[in-house]
Amino acid sequence: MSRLEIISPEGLRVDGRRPLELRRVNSRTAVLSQADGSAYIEQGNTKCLAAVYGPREPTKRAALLHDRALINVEYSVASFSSGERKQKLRRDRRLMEIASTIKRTFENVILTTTFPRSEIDIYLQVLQIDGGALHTAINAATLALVDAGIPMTDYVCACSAGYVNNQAILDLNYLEESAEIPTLTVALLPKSGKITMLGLESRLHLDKLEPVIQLASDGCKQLKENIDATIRESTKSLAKTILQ
Amino acid sequence: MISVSERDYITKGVDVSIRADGRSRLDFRELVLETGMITQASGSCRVTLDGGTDILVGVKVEVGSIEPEVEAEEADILEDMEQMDQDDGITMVKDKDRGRIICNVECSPSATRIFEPRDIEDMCNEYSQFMNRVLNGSHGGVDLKALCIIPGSTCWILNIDVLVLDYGGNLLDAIFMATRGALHNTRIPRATVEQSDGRVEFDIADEETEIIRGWEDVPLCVSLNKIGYRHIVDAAPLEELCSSARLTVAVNRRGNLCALQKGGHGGIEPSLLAEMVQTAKQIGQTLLKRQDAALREEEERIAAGKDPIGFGAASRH
Amino acid sequence: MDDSTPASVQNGMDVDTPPSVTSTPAVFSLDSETFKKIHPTEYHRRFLSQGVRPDGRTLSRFRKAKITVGAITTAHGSAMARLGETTVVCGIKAEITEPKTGAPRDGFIVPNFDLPPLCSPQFKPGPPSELSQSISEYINRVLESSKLLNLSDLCIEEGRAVWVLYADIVCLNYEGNAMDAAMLALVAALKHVRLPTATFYEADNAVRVKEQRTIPLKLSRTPISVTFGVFDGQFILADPDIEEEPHLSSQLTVIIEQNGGLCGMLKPGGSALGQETLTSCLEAARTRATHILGILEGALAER
Amino acid sequence: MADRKRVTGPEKSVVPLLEPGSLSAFTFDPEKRKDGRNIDRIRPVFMKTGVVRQANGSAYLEAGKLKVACGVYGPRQTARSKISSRGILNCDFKFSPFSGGRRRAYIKDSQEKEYSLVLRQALAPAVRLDLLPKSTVDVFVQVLESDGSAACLAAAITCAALALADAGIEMLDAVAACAVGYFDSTICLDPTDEEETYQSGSLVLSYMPSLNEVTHVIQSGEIGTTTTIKALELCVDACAQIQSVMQQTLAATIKEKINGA
Amino acid sequence: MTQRTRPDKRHSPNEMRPFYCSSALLSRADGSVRFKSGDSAVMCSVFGPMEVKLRDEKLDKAVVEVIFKTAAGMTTTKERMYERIIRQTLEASILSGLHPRTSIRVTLQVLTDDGGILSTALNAATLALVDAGIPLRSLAASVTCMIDDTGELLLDPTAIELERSASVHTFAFDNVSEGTLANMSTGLFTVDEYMRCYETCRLAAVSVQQLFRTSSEGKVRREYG
Repeated sequence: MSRLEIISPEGLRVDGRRPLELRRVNSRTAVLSQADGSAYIEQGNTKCLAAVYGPREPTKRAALLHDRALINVEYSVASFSSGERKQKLRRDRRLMEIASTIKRTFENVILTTTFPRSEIDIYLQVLQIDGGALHTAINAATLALVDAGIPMTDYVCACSAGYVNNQAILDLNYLEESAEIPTLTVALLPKSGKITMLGLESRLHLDKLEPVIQLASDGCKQLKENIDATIRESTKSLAKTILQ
Repeated sequence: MISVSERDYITKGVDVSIRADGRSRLDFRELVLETGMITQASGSCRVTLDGGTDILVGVKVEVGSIEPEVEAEEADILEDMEQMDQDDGITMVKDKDRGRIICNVECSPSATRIFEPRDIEDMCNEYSQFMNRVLNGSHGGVDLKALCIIPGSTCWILNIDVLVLDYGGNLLDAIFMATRGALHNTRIPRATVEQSDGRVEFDIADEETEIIRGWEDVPLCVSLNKIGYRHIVDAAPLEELCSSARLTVAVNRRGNLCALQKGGHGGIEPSLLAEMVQTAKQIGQTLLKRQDAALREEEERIAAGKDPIGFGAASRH
Repeated sequence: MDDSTPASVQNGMDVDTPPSVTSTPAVFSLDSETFKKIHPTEYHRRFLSQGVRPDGRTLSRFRKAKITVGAITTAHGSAMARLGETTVVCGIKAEITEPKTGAPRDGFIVPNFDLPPLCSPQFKPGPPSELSQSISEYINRVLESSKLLNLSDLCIEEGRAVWVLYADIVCLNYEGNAMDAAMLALVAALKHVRLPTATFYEADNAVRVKEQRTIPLKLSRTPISVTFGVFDGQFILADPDIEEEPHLSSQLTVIIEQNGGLCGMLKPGGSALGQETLTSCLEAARTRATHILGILEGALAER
Repeated sequence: MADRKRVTGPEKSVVPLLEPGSLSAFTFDPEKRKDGRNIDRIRPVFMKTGVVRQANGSAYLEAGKLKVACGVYGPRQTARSKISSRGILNCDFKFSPFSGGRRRAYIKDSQEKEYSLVLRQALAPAVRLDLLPKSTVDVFVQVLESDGSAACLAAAITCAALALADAGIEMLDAVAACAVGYFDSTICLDPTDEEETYQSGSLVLSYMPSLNEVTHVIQSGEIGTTTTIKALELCVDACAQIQSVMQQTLAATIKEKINGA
Repeated sequence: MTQRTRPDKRHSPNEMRPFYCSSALLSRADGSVRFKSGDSAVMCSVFGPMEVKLRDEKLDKAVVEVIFKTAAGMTTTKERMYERIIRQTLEASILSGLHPRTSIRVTLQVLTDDGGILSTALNAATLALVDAGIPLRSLAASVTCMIDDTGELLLDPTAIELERSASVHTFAFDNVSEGTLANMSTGLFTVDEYMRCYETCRLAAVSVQQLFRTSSEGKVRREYG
């Protein structure tokens, strides 16, 4: 796909969005019966399921930390999630890298010192990928953590942005990602505006970095509204069941 | 782990046909079935049982070599299929004019924290093997011959990936239900074979698609759990813990058994075994009817262009 | 049992107490089973100093060897070898493969020795132990360097198709001296191999074979492995068994053929041996090899 | 990927095709089985205990060409991480590389993994694991020659039960297992490899004859319920026969031990 | 016997390749040595006596672990066999009873292989143990020789020479009893040929022992001045 088609002369992207527009977000919490907290999120066609267990006794005693809770993140991708079927490897390095990125993102946000000698497990299952799997997974994890009642300093909201044709674009889909557009993923603490994670795996001119980060952060703030709404909704319905 | 009193409570309940969730011994739970929510897959289906079991099946079709494990260009050299087959007790692909089905059951970590990792591996392997055996046999339903593109070399391979998202008991029945649903939903691109100067070539038209022939004949599974001296269908997690033996029976539309497998750590008397087989067959027939009706509804929904409810089911409340 | 245990050994053993306790007046004695458990090395040392081994053999006595060929019909050649209670089965399967470009006429022979967890509690499931890997590798080297088989005999069509012989040696009952048993089973199985007539068809690039298996392999020689254990650096034990193995200070394996020619020597470390010992072991190995060859011939003639 | 822990041969090798016409014509005729058996007959079985001296219990079983060896180790201490109030029964099923038509790799394939599992499921109901807290019993089965995969699985179960008995592990009853093949409407006991290629389905039943309880059953193929039930009955009878051989073997072993002492 | 030049310009079939060693190369290891014999070179490091894994612990002596790595880094059955031979040879030399419940780890990394790698590795391991100050009963010096297709004995053959070998013999001798610690011979040979190789290698081992001596004397001088 040539770069010209990424944004049409009318200023529309391949999927009909405007450059600064997020994809449709659809999320809900408490989708799984066994987990302490769980969430499902769809950002466009990227779908992710998150489950949180804990705080609980660590499965591996050796990993136990005396002053805080241990965060354990597992990230897996369904074999039918993308165009090509991939045979799942037992220890896929790429998946492990993503898991450790997510782990480090949340370690600073979760009040881990509240639960010394315990473990919090975050399991992420990506069901379908259409670009932005990482930030979708982070958003799903935030929802599931809130659902599990794990104390956090703030939400973690993540979003991606890229730069093409002298224009920053928000929330890239698969076609855009694979067109070699520099893509930057940002995880933001919306209240303080602090960035907890920033990932860029291709070349981007330094001058353009600032506007792209700015755009991604704006996306995160929009997503925060969305996530917040979902949580308020589910809390309301939870409150209702308790009051009954 | 289950306490003695809990076990006693459930066992006594089963004895008088009253179960913890209000069902009687041979009642199946409410189930929600949806198809086609994974657009990247050739076919998909999700089945949720009332108590939590949540299965997502994605089917991906790909063009591959008829002979397993051997690369296409080497395939026709020096190979003896008969030799390969006699190792397997199951009647595998005997001839070179059939496609293949590869099943793989995987547990999403979210569903399985209650089991030991090794048990999960064993369980997934057992279920994968069971599915492979049932679906690749002559009795599996799917018309494997229709999956052949060029006899002797190329065929469609159906990769059936089962993802267990949540565990609420009775996984195997739900897996088969979802698999049958996903196969109903699967569309294969039409492949046209051309002969040009001695070489056989084929062309795949992505726009024109075909359904999987014979999906209706795919069997469903009914697992019966023996608790005390009685047996129940569609066990919940606690009931599975109380069960001394499990019998899984695969039944197809014609009322024939397609597979029989026992699990669990207890024994069953032969007379009870025969009775359980009969019960399972009847329940299987009812389930098949229920599913066919649900699949028809899904077909109508898709035809009407409505979005699947998906995990966004919260909006229903 | 061909060797009966001497009465003196069966009656158990009165044992002097360790030095620190001897000063006490009470006479302390242990029955032989307990003594064996507490001081296993000393237990063996006392036997050996009397010129007899715990199982009743003299130091230079080998265990009884037994060979059966052709028990496994699914293999192209098979043999079971027993040394005392050590039981090893070798099955050889022939398959077709493409030869290496450097040697278009040469087939392959792939020996592997497996010590499954079935045969002894000292082997765990999972990847093969260092012992079985070392034995596999050494057998492979001996096969290669002694040119036991002319690999070009395995050619079906030059540059296109050759036989590959998979020789899998499985130990069923491990009672010590795996190397000798493995070599014996392998050689017997190789002698028993019958390959079918194979023809290469250019048209479909395939090899077809007749159902009858008639062609034997031509072995240039019959190497026999003979292993000695060294105890305390002084006692040389022929054919050490499982009880003795852990207490040996060294082992020496001689691979020898009928005319006294050598195909290999292996002493994988351990205590130092003098030249005279080497010479006497070579001599003993030669006698043993002649004896084993007789048994092998007998077993093959029975078929 | 090549297995670096073993001597490796060429990357790929195949079993040759047979010359057309050289294969003696074989069609399955239930009235005329190649080995002269009736359809309701199992192959004559030979069993022996105490074949592996280092094992706590062991057995060897031969039926026709089928040869299976089994060693039982334990009860021995369970690894600390897996300790439980019930004993653990580990089963490990392995085909020897030369046991079948094609050479098998050493690393367990999915069929061997499945059979290992079936073995455990078939034996566990008989073994008094409640009497063995914090202990593990390991059962290792090695197939030397296979002739009919269903029959092979059944033989493995029987052989393992015999080895468990030889090891003195307390059991409710000796498990005997037996296989049948379905040939359309005909049910044929203990099918061989050659016969198996013509069958439309198979069933393996593990049964405790004295207790009259089925410990495991596995069936494949599309079979009507009545046929299945008929096959079950047939198997139950055959298992009783097999068990009597097991009992004779065990009795002989004990006699030998008493006489030897 | 014809006097002809060997491929690497040595004049006599009884001539060893020049060998030398440099020690204390690695800062983290307790002992390390690079041993070079012609174009075969092995780097050896020794750690220990150090903490041992509970599973491997021996109550009455130190556990010796040997890791043998080829230049390509792969561990096949060949390396496992070498590990076993080297380990059992070193076990006979090390006074392991002095350090019960510990482990001594010897890691051998082949840098270049031009024949006789097992000998090179054994010599490197012995020197590295000396460098690490592990108490030894004796020093194991190893030499390889071969008999070529014409029946001529060649000491310390190179990879090119090995291609026309009828048999190859590797010996390790200790300097106290002068007995054989390890031996691996393959190929076809007679008892006489074997004894000839034995004798030749035993004599050659003396020069290796000489190097051990110079090297340890150098170490003593360096450390105790």
